[in-house]
Amino acid sequence: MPKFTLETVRLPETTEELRAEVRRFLQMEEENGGFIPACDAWLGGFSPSFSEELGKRGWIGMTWPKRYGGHERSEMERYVVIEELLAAGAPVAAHWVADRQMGPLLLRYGSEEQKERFLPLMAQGKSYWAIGMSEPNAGSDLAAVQAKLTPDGEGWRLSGQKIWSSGAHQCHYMMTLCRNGPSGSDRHAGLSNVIVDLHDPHVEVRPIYLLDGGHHFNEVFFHDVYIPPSMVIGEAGDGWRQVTEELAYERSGPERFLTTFPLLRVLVQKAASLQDDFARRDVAVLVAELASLRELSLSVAGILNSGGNPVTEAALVKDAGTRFERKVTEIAERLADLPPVQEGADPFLILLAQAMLHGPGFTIRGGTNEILRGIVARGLGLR
Amino acid sequence: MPKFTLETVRLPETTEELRAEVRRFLQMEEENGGFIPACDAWLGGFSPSFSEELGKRGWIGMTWPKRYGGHERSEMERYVVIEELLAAGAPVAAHWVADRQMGPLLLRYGSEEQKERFLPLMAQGKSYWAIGMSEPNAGSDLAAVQAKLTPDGEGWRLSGQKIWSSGAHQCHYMMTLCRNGPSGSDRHAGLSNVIVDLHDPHVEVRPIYLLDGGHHFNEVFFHDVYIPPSMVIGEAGDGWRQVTEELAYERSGPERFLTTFPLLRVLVQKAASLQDDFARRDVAVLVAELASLRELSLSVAGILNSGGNPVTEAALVKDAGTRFERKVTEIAERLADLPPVQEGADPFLILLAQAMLHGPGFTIRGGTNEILRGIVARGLGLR
Amino acid sequence: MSGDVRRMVADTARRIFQGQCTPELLAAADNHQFPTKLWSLLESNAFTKIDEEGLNTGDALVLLEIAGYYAVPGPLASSLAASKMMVDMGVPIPSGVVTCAIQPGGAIELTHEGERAVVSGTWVNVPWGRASDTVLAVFQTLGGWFAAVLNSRNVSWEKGQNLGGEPRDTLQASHVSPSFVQEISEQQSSTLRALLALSRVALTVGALERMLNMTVEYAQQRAQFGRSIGKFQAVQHQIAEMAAETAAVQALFNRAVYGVDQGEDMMRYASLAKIRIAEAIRVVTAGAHQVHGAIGFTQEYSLHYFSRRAWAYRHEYGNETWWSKILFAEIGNRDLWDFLTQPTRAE
Amino acid sequence: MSGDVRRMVADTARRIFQGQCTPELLAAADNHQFPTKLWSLLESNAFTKIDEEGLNTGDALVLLEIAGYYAVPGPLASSLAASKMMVDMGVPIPSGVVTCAIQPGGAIELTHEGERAVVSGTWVNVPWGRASDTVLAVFQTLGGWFAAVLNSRNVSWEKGQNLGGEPRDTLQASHVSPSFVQEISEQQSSTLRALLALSRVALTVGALERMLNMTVEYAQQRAQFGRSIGKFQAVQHQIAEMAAETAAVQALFNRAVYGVDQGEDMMRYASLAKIRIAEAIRVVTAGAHQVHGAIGFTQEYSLHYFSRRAWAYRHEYGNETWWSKILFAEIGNRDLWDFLTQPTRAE
Repeated sequence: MPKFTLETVRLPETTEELRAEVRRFLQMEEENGGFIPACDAWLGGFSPSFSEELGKRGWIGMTWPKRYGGHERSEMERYVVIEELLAAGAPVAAHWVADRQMGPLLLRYGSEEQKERFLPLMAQGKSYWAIGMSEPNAGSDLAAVQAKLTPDGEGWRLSGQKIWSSGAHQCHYMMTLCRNGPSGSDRHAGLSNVIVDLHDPHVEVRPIYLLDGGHHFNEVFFHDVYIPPSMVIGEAGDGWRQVTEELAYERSGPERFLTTFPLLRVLVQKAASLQDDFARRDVAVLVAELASLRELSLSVAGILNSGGNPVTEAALVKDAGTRFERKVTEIAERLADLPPVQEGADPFLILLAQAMLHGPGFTIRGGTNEILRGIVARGLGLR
Repeated sequence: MPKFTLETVRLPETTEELRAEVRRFLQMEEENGGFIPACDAWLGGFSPSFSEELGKRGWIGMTWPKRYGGHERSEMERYVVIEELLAAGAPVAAHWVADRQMGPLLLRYGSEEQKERFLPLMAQGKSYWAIGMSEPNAGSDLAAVQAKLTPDGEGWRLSGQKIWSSGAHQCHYMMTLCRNGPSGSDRHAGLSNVIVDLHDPHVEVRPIYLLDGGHHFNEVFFHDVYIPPSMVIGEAGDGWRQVTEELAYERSGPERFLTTFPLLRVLVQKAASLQDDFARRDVAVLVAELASLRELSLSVAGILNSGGNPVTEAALVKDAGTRFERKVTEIAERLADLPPVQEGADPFLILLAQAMLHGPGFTIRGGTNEILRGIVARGLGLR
Repeated sequence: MSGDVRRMVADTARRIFQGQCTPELLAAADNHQFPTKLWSLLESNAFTKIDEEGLNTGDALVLLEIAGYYAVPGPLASSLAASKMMVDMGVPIPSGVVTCAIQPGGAIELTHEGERAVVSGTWVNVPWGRASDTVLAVFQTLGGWFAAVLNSRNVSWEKGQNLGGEPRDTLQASHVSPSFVQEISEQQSSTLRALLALSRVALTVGALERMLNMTVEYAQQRAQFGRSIGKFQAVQHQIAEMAAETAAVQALFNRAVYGVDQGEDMMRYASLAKIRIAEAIRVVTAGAHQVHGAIGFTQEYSLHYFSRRAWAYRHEYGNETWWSKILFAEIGNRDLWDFLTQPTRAE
Repeated sequence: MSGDVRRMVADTARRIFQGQCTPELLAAADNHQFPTKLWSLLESNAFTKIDEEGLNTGDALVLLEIAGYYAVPGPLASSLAASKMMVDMGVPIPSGVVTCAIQPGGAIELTHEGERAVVSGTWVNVPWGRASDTVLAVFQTLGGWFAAVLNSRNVSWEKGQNLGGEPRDTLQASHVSPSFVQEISEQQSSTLRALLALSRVALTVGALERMLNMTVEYAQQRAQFGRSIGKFQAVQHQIAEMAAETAAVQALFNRAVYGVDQGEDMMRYASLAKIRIAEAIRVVTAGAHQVHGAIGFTQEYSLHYFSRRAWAYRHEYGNETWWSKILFAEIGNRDLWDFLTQPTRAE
């Protein structure tokens, strides 16, 4: 029978109060000029003050234990909060990686010391993290990383380079995948994750400007950075397992299909005003696809919540979700009766410009769609 | 600069008179009930009387030498005639293979005796030909054919099986790709093309019914069929080269994008009547794509006309053209306000049903689109 | 009905269909032979009607999904929908084969001759009308919406079929006296239409799942160029896309069933699902046929029972263009995000 | 101009652009620095205007295709189109940088103060307006269509840019006296719009060709998982599709140039090409960026000069939705096949 078992997840009644609370907060913030809704704001909207505000309200590290500053709420409650933030196009980039990946990673693999040291500040929305995985010659092929960890006394020295590190120029720490030993016959052996303090003078961060002039990405160079034992996550050599297990979190979240939601929201209003059945058809197809993606993503969250590791399903959500984000852009382009612009009076044209200029990134970051489809094919028994 | 050089081909003024003549003929035939326009009629519209009528008018074998019953007209004149026939959805299946492939193949590789024997009847629209390439274990991978040619006196004996032979139950002859020797290290060596008389008692033709109940395809079994030397095309062992060179003819013709034209014609009328800008947009996109495909196909015809062998360009036309045929169906489905039906009062719904039911074949026959894209990639230097 | 009972229904249905839906039965049904034996098995399991003792609407949708997986012939969806309406109307569900006719727009006349109501008019695309004993016919007149129970022998049938080869007959009633007729609310007529549309979604979801499975298996077995075609990256990616489309409509369909169980507005889910599934049908049928190559295109191989039905179902009870108007009406003036996250309950 | 002369123009243009359009020049132009030296080279080769001694319209389109291949900065297309209109009007083509403003719908006022004509109004999206010396401004009033030659210093400019980073300024004329103003026919205004649209097609075709070439080269060089990414079937197929889209628009564009040379109706080709190229832009830009991965997404790597311009050009002078209305008007009551095979001549 069906290849994937995706059960409908029921959001408990209690989440609806939470949803209403978040929605009121966001409405107020938007009205007070706290933010302007934007496409792809989880990459581009870096706002420490906004993140701290969320931290105060208990909306970061929601599922983490209270003893580490968390709030011990359910995964479903967290889901509701983040989907509200994303749908609003709110500036959540500063704490995004800490909340989505680094916190859970430390909770699972970190030492007690690491948990106590890092998690509470993360949950307050005050500790910002970057991820160092890609290198110039290790893009889709992460097992080819060459950043090198050499023993030095009780600790290690890190040398090498990372690239495409989102926010490294604004963050405090970077989780860095590096090589502590030879790969041998298993290409995935000999890899470790270490925490690098980005303010260390032996760390050099150089900007990479995006095609729209934005500065989110960086090259990061390690000039023999000292890594004390306390900054290694889990055991040296465990890096690959840690990375792949975390990818399910990274890939199935609602940010993988809500990046262009602020545009879609306006697009629906535009189509409603047009009185054109086939324009409405095009937009209705997007709405229905979004409804299906949300159910898919909720199902995967349900599997994660009950301790499963839905690698295939998560890859499937990200592949379908990111393609959806680009379909929104395409349909919006069809309905645009003036050229999209980055600045101007019409929010529709501005949101469209954001979606167009950021679009190519959607299907590349976090695993290209080619890689993801390969994972799905493997899950289907074809590889 | 550009990877493909596709010059605009100018149709000489003289072709316009010819076009008008063909169009008048078709209009009269249609009005007199000679045919009902149908999608995919070059596969499904087998009408000996229609073919003979075309033969009388000199519209088969148009470019062939007069001494073989041809008319020594230009490739461009032929192009105009066949595009008019296809656009009208006229029943040209009976003589189609003879006119498109077998005549040119015999002219290039056949013996004088073969030319004299077969071409004149073909040009009269009285000699119908099937092609025997695929076998159960040799579909996309034609080099894997196993039908076997064994020496027998001055001639050969043929045993084995072909499949998907279109029209074999109604045709007189079948060009058959078979193995006369081992392949050795070159998988394409040891192949030959022979002409099989389909009325030979040692030939068995079994029907394969299509999903819409239509009978076009067959399995053909050879029970030690005697093949006299006069029925071998060119030299034994030349089969692969003959086949691949002919593919450019088979792949770039207007039948590769006009299969669903009868539907598109009605669709444009429907969209014009709808007064809906976005329905018109969807249909206008089809019209513009068709215009571009016709220019591409004409360019390739121009290259063929001047003696070139545009293998890559032809693959590109067939890939893009067959995908276009399916887009026509998809847009028509969007505009259908009642379920499509195979019989009924509304030509739009009937043509749509034909296009839907025949659709899967468009991107499979004559080389799947996967094979074709591989050929294009090779032409671009990627393989 | 509880989850356990629903699982039992599903298991029983799967067992029956697996045993009954042989290639011979499917081929016979393709020639419009009514599957008599299968139908009595379904009847004896109380699978042909929605009523208070048997299946509820959610169960029926789950049953139909499984029926779609096996290409079960017969007017199962129509029978279920008609019975639901009859129960709502307080009419006893007749024995025999029941089908359902819902007016697509033509004029129906309802007059009274003394105490006797008389109906005249035409209904098109009635599933298996020719094989039915009873028709629930729904229609609109200037006086409002009505539902009438007609004896199939008192009307005339013109044979037709959908692209899936399933009988879709035209009912012509000329001065026919219904055994029962009642005015219904517009809401009731909408709910019936939504249920019929969702039933097509259910059948299609099953068909898509089946095509995906068949395609994966075929790709694993069929070899070309010295390896199974499933090893080619282009084939893998095409199948991955089929899987994504199938999973998406499954998820949305499951949510619809849950919503129906919760008493949420059915038009919402019918429109979302009918719209969403159009693209899934396109991708999955195209992918399945492309990977199968010529064999999948033949009458002998069973793929077409699923692909042709899926093509047909896209258009039955309104295609996605039709339902898009309904979806926009459902959204109304609501903010899109609010609409998506806060389903309203049925009135 | 004969084919030989046209080839000479193309060769010269290619030589100039290859030498001039360095990464530095493109980066500077992205910061809205006018490419002064390049412009004088173009002027000295008579490449900035269409007139009887120099380029004809077909030549200009071929020149623009090459300009698109090199992402040439500056208002070349506007200058060419404006000069064509000026020649038709019998106005001498002024020296200096000429751009072109065509009204998108707002209200323009043309009044007369004594013998002096006075123009007031707003034109948006004027290419490189801030860097121009002269503007040809076309507009409609209740009295009909008009074309006016304005001194750029007599109007005010509000800076803006398109997605390609190219200046698209808003012209505000308040009581400005044109150096020349003339009523033109509606046909003339349509032809100008068609030429501007075709010029965007020309630039885009060049940009698509360039992206295809860059992508093939990158796929051959970049290695992942131990082999060049161009060896992966999924990458090959994506690039094959890019090649097919590029070839299709090239073929249609070439036909348009031929049609212009033959004096055929320009609206026909502008609508067909503007509509067709929208999909090619989507496929080629998406494919180029996908194959390039993150690097193609950076300011440093030159891919974006082509992709961002292509995105912008889809919408300049009407996107495909706008032109679809024109295409249907062009088809009118004609049979589609007749329309496709029998182009009408310009009136």
